[in-house]
Amino acid sequence: MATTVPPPKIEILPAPDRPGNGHVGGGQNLIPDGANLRVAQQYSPPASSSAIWVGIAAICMSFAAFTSALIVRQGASNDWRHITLPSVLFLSTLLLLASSVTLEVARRRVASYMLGTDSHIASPRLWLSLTLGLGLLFVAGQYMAWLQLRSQGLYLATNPNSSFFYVFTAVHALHVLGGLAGLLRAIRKLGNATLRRSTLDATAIYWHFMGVLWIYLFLLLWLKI
Amino acid sequence: MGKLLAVTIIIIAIASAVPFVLHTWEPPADISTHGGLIDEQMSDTMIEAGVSFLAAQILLGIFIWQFSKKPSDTGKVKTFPGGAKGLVIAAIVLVGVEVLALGAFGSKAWAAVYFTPPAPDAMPVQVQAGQFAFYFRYPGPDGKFGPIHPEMINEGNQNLFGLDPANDVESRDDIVTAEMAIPVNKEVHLLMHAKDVSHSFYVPALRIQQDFVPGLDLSVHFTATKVGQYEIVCTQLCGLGHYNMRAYLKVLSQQDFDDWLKKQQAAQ
Amino acid sequence: MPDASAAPAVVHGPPTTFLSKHVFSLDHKVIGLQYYTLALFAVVIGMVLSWLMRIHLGWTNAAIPGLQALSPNGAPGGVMTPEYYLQLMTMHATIMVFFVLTTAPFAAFGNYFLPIQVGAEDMPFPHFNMMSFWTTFTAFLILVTAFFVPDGPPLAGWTSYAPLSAIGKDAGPGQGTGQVIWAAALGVFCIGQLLGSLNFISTVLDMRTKGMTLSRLPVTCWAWFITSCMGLTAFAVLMPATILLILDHVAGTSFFVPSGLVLNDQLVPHSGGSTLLWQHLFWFFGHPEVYIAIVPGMGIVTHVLTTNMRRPMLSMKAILYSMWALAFLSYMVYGHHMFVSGMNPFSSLVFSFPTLMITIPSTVVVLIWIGSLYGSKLRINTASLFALGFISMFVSGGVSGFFLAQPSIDIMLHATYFVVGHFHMVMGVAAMFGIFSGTYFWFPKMTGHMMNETIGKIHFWLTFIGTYCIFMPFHYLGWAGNVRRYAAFTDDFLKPLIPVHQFITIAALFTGAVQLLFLYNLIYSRFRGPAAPANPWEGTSLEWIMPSPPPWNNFGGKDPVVYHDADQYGVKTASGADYIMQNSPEQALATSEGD
Amino acid sequence: MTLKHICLAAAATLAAVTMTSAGPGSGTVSGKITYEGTPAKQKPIDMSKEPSCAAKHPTPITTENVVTGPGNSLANVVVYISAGAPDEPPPSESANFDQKGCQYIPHVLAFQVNQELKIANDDQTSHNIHPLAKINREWNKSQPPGTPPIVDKYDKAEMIPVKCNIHPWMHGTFAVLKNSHYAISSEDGSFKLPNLPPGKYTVTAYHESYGEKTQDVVISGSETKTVSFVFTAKPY
Repeated sequence: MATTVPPPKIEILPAPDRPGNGHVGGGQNLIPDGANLRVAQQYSPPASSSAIWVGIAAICMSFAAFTSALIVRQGASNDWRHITLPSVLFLSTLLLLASSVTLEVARRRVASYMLGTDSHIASPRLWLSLTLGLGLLFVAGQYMAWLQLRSQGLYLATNPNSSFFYVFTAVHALHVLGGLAGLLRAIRKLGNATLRRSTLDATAIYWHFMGVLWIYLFLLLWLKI
Repeated sequence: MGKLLAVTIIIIAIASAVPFVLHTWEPPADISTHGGLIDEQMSDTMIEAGVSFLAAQILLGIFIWQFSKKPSDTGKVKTFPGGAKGLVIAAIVLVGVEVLALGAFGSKAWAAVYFTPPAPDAMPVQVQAGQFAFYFRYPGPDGKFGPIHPEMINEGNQNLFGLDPANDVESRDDIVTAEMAIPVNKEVHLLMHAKDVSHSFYVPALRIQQDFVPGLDLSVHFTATKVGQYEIVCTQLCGLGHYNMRAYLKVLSQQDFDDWLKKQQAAQ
Repeated sequence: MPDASAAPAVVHGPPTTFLSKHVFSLDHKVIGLQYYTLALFAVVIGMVLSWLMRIHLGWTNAAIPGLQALSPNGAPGGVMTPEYYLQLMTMHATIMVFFVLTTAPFAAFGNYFLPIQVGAEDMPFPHFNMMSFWTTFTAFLILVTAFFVPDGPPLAGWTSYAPLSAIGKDAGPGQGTGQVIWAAALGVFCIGQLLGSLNFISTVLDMRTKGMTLSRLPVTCWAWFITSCMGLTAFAVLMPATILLILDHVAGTSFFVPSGLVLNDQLVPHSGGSTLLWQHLFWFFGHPEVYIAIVPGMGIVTHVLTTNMRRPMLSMKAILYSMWALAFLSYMVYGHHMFVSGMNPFSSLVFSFPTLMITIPSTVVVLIWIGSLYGSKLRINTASLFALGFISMFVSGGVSGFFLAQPSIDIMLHATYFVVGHFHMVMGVAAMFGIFSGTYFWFPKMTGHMMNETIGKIHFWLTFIGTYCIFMPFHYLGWAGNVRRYAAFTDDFLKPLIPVHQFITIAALFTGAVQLLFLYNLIYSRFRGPAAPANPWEGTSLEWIMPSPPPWNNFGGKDPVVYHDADQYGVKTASGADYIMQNSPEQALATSEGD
Repeated sequence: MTLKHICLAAAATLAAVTMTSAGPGSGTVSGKITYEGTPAKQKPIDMSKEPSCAAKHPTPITTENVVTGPGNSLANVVVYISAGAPDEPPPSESANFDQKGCQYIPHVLAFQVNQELKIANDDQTSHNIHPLAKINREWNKSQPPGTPPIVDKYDKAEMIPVKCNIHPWMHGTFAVLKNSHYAISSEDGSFKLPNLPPGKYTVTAYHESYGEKTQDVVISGSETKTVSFVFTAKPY
């Protein structure tokens, strides 16, 4: 694998003076500007690294709308029955948080691989796959949570709280699946040495955002406001 | 062709304004105590809007007339005296003052309708909007409305409000009608209930329009000052019969009203 | 300064197969044309629907030949039933607002010219771009299937107020399957537009070529950028709303349906929902949507006028800030659609003032346009005619906003034809004029053929007069209290107004027929029109430095370098031309302006 | 002998059979429908929302969900053979349902499964016919003035409440029945089911407000059995 990656000719490009270009997220503390990196001379357009924030803004709007719906609906009538969240959710929350950590490790390994200090592509691939696995486990956890609710006889239409629970978790899970697709893509690109720092950064930002978003939703559903 | 466009724009602008100036089409005459403010507000706004409309269109026309390029024209382009700054300031100051004034006076009219509570002796009338008719309920001698039992609503036997006279004493003397009658010069407190979907209670002559919100009983209050028969129409799209959803409002003298109420009670 | 070597994240080569060239193309230009074609199809459908509606309103019990074949239940013996009228109305509005007014000026022209005008080879995410079109197209197909389900399309109007839209088929024909289809179509449409907006925003932020600083962006780019910012936030709010609506239908939830509703003497099996919740979510999207339809038009008109006035706008900054102000205010004013909806009367006032404030930026833009005409060397061609027509329409539609912004007056005019006239003038006709202007202006670039000016001018004159004949009377009707969304006028105070409706109907049929001229011109010129030079209008922005039509990779692989903003008109140059292209290093000798 | 002839022959024999069954060897069930207790007072209907209809009724009509006659007789009751008689093919003539003066005429319309149903609008306003079928397919069609009658049929037996979605007071009933042995009690509460071949039958009486009652009856030869039903009425 690593041997199949042709060591590219190194030429130092000045990192352009605008946001993005691998300077997002954990980027800075890994690579000093203008350092002599395999990645530096073919950084992707920063498009992805600013677009990811645009996308996150849109997702935030959607969940803001969902949240206001929840608040309005809760105040609309007195049929709101607080449901006790399935215990498995605490586990899946931990899984998602752990996956963020493993992803950060993966990013460092990728960096060090690109720095040439570590010529083994295996370890970054391993950590990325680990993240992928944890993500899948999280989704499975959400599914188990639904099963737990079903077993308690709480369905989508049972009461407003359960309605919102299913909607929130489902929509969030869909977004997480999107993130998993991104991770798969990153792993594949890493395999054939076409992975761009900014691609990985964007994927990572999105993935961390999924975690943050989930914490928010979790608290929203858990704290009986 | 530029000149032609200029002329057309100006002609259209003036022609468009004519019907408003001549009052060719008018809202029905106001019969409410609060409507005066609204009418005033409408005519004030009409003047301001009309002036800015004509000014803008005519100015546009004039400039097009003047500056649409002739083939021979090789002169320099000139800049509007005062430049952009003048225009922007004009826009902000003039329009700003204009809309602030409108807003301020408008809120006065609005407050007159919505911020004043109904008088304690206002006559309560309940109106229920359903697909696709209004029905009205008067509390009867006991002055109390019987509770509504939605599950008992049955249009087949005209139990339109889902009353349960068997168990609810208040319901027994309630008077349910399909037309609304009110005494003249007496404040009416209209309690609005939606049976199925959103509807609206619109009486142009009364200067009243208020939506019925399912699950949320609202109320409006008004005083009619002129005896006569007026139309109540629905203005909130409520289904296939929306266009046909209406009822008549009869404003009667106190005497006639009492007779009418007796007649209705007898028919219950 | 942006980096010149910024290439698309997915660099795509020249299209090889027919599919990759014309159908699943990654080329923003092809995608733009696809959007334009979609809008063209949609607008034809929408217009035919409006014809049918108008005929019915003018002559309620008249049998429309052939209509029975189209819908046996909707028009027994060719006479339109009330519900069929409302169903056509709903589809007319939905198709026009989403698939014409949003796609044509924003998605179509934006896709084609935004990357070119910023000097990029393509959008940063061509695959997203392609998906954006095909999702929108799917949404259109989904929506149209509503015509073919047993009960037909929904009848709840494009605003689809709950609970009418949420209860299901008991609420009326089309409120079951039809309404779900409608909601699904909109949900999918949102995805498409979100992907598009994402691309637009990162194109402007990241794909600008060397020297194309933000201050040098042509005004159209700004308009599209602002629009995509609005789209990103607005459609992101509409989508959750549609999801919840669909769940109320298919999953038996009660987001929008309160307790104790009775239909056909039966209790509705929902409880506790909030009716106003839908209105709040919908209008939070709905009002920005109005500006999504009009702001690109403002950009196009400004662009067309500067080119044809041979002078820069008095102040481009003022126009830009005004557009930003419009976008910003559009989120604070949505409540003015709900003055009589049972909102807290205080909040009505809170919403009223920012609504009135909107007149300020609008006036600024109009005054800058008019003021810039002064002393210009206005060239009259079809494009500029439509641009000037846009200004006139924008003013006519704008002033009625004075009335509707005030709750006290809204009591009288809400839900009347005054409102219908208002939004048709400002977001319907004005936006249309923007589209026409853009079409006549950019057609040579997009197809490599000039359009026929004579037919174009006839088209303008008949359309301009015709639309005024249609939409001005709407205001008179509304003033007399004519309620909108009525399938027939049976009320005593409405009967006298029927002649006005008949006049409008005739005008509408006429104006609609006139559009065939445009269609003919479009198709004929596409194939038979004289070959177009690279820069037929002597414009300065980057689309004019490339051949017509442009090659697949826009600038032939080498990024242009920009030295000026796009407003170098009315200048004195060594070559004697009165303008300087953005990419020419030449400096003006001295502006030929007086000051 | 062509297929046509065979069909004709078959038809002839079939006709013959029915003739004989309708002949002297057949019995009749007749009787009277009455109520006990005080029925709800029928309320007058105010049609002011639809002036063209209101004009047709100088004295306002009343609701028709309980129509009584002298001697506690109860009209508009559907009496039919619910068991014992074979299902029959529908007659060729159609059952007609009219909308006149924003009123359904007749208020209760009984017809057979798969029999043609014709709904006409004699008014100057649009009506919307909405039979609230549960077993059959539910539909809901508007009928503008001057449009051809709506033609439809039902393929399952059912008692279907009918309402007009535009005029809430318009209510009626479709009684879709399996056989031709049915009658609707008249103003004086009387009904008559003729042409019953000998056999054991279940007679059912259905009233839209008071529900249904059944009685068994045995017909042997050409006799007339009297069967009467008594419904209990409630004031509210």
